[in-house]
Amino acid sequence: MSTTSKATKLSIVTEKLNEQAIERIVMEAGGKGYTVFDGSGRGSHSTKTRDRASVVGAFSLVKIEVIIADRAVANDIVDQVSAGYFGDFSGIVYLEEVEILRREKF
Amino acid sequence: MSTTSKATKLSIVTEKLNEQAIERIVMEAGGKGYTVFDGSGRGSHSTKTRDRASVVGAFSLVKIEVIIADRAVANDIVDQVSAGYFGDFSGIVYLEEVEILRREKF
Amino acid sequence: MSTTSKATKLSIVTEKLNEQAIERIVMEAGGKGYTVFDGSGRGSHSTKTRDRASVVGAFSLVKIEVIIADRAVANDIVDQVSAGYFGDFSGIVYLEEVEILRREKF
Amino acid sequence: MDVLLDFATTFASQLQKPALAFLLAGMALAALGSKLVIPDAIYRFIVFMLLMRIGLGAGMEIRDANLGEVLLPALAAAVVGCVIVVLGRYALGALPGVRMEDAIATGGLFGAVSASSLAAAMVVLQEEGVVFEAWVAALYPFMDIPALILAIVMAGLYRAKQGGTEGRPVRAGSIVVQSLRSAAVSALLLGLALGLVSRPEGVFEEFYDPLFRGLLSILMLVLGIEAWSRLSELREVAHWFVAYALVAPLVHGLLAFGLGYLVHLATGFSPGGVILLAVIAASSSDISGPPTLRAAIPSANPSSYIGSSTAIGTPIAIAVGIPLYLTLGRIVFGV
Amino acid sequence: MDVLLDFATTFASQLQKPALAFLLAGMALAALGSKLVIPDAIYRFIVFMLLMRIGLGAGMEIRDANLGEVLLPALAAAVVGCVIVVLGRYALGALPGVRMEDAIATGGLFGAVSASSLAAAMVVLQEEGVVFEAWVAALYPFMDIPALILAIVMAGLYRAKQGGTEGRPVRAGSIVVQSLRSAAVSALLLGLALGLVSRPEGVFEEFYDPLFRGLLSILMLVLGIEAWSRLSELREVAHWFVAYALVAPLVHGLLAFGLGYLVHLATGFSPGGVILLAVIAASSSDISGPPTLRAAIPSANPSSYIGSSTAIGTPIAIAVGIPLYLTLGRIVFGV
Amino acid sequence: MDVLLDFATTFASQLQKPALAFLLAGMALAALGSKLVIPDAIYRFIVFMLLMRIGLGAGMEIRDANLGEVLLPALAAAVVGCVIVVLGRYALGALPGVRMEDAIATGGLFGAVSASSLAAAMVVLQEEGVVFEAWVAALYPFMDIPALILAIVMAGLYRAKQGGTEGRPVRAGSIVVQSLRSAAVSALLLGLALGLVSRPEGVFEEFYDPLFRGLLSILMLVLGIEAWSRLSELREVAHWFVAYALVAPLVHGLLAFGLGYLVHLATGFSPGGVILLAVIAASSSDISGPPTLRAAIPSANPSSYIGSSTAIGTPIAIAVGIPLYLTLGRIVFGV
Ligand SMILES: Nc1ncnc2c1ncn2[C@@H]1O[C@H](COP(=O)(O)O)[C@@H](O)[C@H]1O
Ligand SMILES: Nc1ncnc2c1ncn2[C@@H]1O[C@H](COP(=O)(O)O)[C@@H](O)[C@H]1O
Ligand SMILES: Nc1ncnc2c1ncn2[C@@H]1O[C@H](COP(=O)(O)O)[C@@H](O)[C@H]1O
Ligand code: NA
Ligand code: NA
Ligand code: NA
Repeated sequence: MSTTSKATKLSIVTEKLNEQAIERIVMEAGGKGYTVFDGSGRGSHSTKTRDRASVVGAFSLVKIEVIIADRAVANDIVDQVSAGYFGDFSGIVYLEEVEILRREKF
Repeated sequence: MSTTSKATKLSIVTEKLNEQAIERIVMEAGGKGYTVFDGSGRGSHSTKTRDRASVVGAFSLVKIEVIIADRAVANDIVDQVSAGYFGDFSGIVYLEEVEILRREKF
Repeated sequence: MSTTSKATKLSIVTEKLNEQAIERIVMEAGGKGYTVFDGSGRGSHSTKTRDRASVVGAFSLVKIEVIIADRAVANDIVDQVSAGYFGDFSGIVYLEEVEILRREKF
Repeated sequence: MDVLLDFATTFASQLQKPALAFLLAGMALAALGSKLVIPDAIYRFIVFMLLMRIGLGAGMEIRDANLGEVLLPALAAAVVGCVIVVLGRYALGALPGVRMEDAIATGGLFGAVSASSLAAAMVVLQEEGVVFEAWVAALYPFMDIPALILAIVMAGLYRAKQGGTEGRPVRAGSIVVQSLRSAAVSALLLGLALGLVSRPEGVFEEFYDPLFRGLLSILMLVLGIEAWSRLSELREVAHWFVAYALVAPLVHGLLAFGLGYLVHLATGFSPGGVILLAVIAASSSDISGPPTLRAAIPSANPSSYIGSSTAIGTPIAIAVGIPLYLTLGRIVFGV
Repeated sequence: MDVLLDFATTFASQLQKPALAFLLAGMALAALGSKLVIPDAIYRFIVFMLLMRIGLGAGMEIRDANLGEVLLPALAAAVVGCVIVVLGRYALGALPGVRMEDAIATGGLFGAVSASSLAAAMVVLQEEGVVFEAWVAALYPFMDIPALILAIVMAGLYRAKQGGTEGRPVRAGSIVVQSLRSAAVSALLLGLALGLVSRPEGVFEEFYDPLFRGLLSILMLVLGIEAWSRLSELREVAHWFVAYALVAPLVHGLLAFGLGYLVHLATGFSPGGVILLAVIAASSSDISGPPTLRAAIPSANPSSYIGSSTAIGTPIAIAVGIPLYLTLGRIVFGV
Repeated sequence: MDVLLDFATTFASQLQKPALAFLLAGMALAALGSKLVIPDAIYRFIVFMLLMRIGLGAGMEIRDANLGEVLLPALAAAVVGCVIVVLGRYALGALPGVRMEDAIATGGLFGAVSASSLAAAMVVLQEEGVVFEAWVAALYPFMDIPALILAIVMAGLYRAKQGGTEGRPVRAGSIVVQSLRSAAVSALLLGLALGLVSRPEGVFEEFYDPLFRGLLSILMLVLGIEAWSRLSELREVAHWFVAYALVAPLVHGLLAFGLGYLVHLATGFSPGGVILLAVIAASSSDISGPPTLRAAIPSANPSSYIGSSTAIGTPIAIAVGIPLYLTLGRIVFGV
């Protein structure tokens, strides 16, 4: 296998409402891409549903995953997202270490 | 960036049928939240579908992710879920180390 | 808790079009199972949508997660998938270390 | 011989009718590897629409029905449901290579009821001009729930006898509640209640009823696709499940037809009602049954009972059962 | 007293009508723990279909309408929307234990408009034979948008006064644009535009219109289910929100009825139009409003305003409001 | 000049018709940034319903058709499909800055067929009272499949000549099978088969047919939204794709019209049939084509062919092509 290198995977669980704004932050901070999944969940705010008819659809959750080779960029995104989208909104952010190929892509 | 600390991410892939029961276990064991995703898959039991009309919808899969600061709580959840929901049902559980901010939330 | 052991989680983000072919690679290379999620995203190729009516549905993304006890098998899958499905298609692959129970299942 | 000939004629003419034709077409599609897929949201909505239509129709008619009339048919439905489970446990369960829990769960599923088979039979009878009491649809839960409960109780007793540690006590009440809350039964009861206490004639006639046959044709397609796709699951289980799934729907239907006939003699239960009773007996549950059984008898292998029911039982109940009971009805009642 | 008696009669007869009966049935379903779920894709499609039907109908009629006639009702709608927000801020916001941001956001949501309440009222009026100008539906955004803007502006001013650092300036233009782009308002305007400039009579009469009442019945079911499911959210907020949500729809509707009556005297605005104006005033936004407010007043707790509106406000506006304004219309105009 | 004038009149009158008006409205919605979204499940269901309706209609009529009549039009369809691909390779592929694989794939997509354009044209002809053989819909796969195969073969030959190592051999059989199994073609064939061998008149007349025009209007809206949303993809590819996408549908349609006219002279192929042949030639595949090409010519950039087709080709084929061929039909055949 071609050699792998370490990178950081940033996962942001947030209200769908904030999806586009956070994606913009990711790209402007230097992220090279992201992947998004629909989800639902429970935390300190109220329970969020998925799938079932929800009169207020925009409140369901998404998880945005961003893999970033440069840890400083990851930190920057975490800071911006935390400042803008976690005071009043539901959401969490966490980081993991991953191994990637084709480092230039991330 | 505000300092991060280590925590455990627990991922439970299980039949949708068991979703609520496992969520209850998580919260009662001391979890502070969870996030759920719809999925499909294949393992030692039969293949599970997603999206396509399935006469037996309740058998599709979900992945429940729980981030927990206290490893003992994570172990407790793993034990309870393994005992109750993996003998006869499809499912897997695995743990990962993650970095979190705002430790008090997890 | 019963003792855990280390394993590798392989995540492949790819066009839905390639889902079945990659699943076949996984199973033939010795994977014991996989879990699949629908998603959308952005990378060096064009943006992929989920959920909204898309005239060209087969281009939305999936993430295939495979947990493998034997690192050599994981490497083999990475090689085959990279060779066959990342030249012309959108997609990324990355690896993480996870802790599993019931090692014989993976 | 005449019966066979009559059946052959009825079967051939039903083959041309949308219900059966779409079912077979769905199987053919799946067999040929088509990628055509009816989205899950659409499938669930169609089931809702059909059950609402059936429930509303029944509810509006029950308003004027003599509740006394309903008692005996309801009792017959419950008896049939339970007998089917007992048959499953002692006949299927006695066969070599068949695990007892699997046999009981399969009996439970075949004792329970499929809304789509019921809907298909109602359309066929309407087209053939065979009348029936609209409240017959309300017999559904009277067969469905006792069958599921009995199967779960039997499985519990069996486990207890085996000295299983697993033995959580069966709470019949909680199973009744769970069944009533299932999407299928609650859509039917919702329709019933609305038909009974409100005046839904307008929406019934301009919306639920006219869409009924068309939506049913799509549901039949889905059932056909599912049936074929699940055939492969049966490879993993004992061959006896295939034999059971081929024969049981017909036996169950005949049993119900016989009992229905007695009720007909006793209370004037309509010929169409007898035929429908046979069809719901022949059918096996595809929506509410499987998750209930899965949760309550986790040691049973779902491939055994869902494979038997979805891949073979339902197509047989619809494709062979409906023409068969219709033929019998013609012979017995001269309808 | 006569009013009360008339109202009781009207209410009892509406109870039987699908709109109200399905709403209550949805609440009952959720209360009983049914697992029946209308898939989200179906729900969104139904809302689209209803708004297209309303928009097309309005658009086709506006072609021949005198635009002058529309001005005064539109102005009345805007005034009512704004007054509701002011009431929310100064009445609800003055109550003990109520956070000011929550009060303003709730006022904004109740000032804004719910498409489903409008659709339900249109069906009721049609069934009762009360005529109204089809363009009344076009009043929707004239009430909706000013209410949302005013709420957001007021919240901004309040934060500024509190010395909040957060204070991003409110751009009214961007809120108008955002509202117009929301799924609900743009479906309505799409229908309006198509009704105005193209000839959709064919599809209107054979597709959008005949499906209207049936789809509405399902939407009412969804609203009922949602209402009950969200009741629990209200436990987390001050009790005054419950009181507000019970009373406000009726007060707002009466206010609008009064203003509508003046417009009637001035321009001959139809009795049916006055009733509809009251209904949209009584209703609170369930589609476009919540995300707009969430994004623009993030410090307000969504459980307060969505709970008040979805769990109580909307059911009250439909179940009590519609029969009430209909009764009033009968008394005042003799319709 | 008269042609131009006639076309202008036809175009203006079509603009008012739902098909075209909804298409343009969809583009406008997307251009204005509306958040209105038709859920994917609904979109896929609508496509299924339209293709079933078309297939059933064709199947029921083919029962009584002389199969000999169908041969020549089918041959013409196949010839047109192949010529379009050859044109794409040698004309588009010869332009500066255009990668050969992209040109071939684009030619393949434009040679293949769009169900929605076909449905729109059928509705327009019906409204205009222009008759056509219902089996014309069955020409779809005769144009679609040869075009896709030829494109894939040509791309393979080109790669081989370039000494590409990638060169997996093209298996025409597997592409035919894959095309027939695609959701679009198999829904059409399913309808055809059911129309041919069963008696679906009942569901056809009460379900599939009456919903046809309404569902088509929504599909047109989706196509319009998609077209606008994908315009941006074209920015990433050579400008020549834009020029091609603007001109090619018209050229392809005229070519098919000419060939159809010869068939008309030879076999009495109806004027409506000639017009429909022109429309399916002008259209480019939006469902089955893209994934087939993506899998078989992975080195082609999907933005080039999907952008050309979805963003420009389809709107042009519907908005300009249909009125154009209708006008021609009027002039040539006096219909
Ligand atoms: N401990 C946790 N583990 C996993 N997901 C969580 C956790 N806490 C919160 N979440 C997710 O983040 C969302 C918002 O959390 P909160 O802001 O705490 O309401 C929840 O709905 C969950 O989906
Ligand atoms: N090795 C694996 N890697 C990823 N997911 C797995 C694996 N094994 C099982 N799964 C998931 O867990 C579900 C249940 O597994 P099983 O109980 O083995 O049938 C499967 O359908 C997969 O979604
Ligand atoms: N840096 C990244 N982080 C997370 N996901 C990514 C990243 N880069 C690409 N992806 C995902 O992989 C898909 C294909 O990437 P690409 O081949 O670069 O277009 C994208 O649509 C994303 O879903
Ligand atoms: Na049964
Ligand atoms: Na209002
Ligand atoms: Na073409």
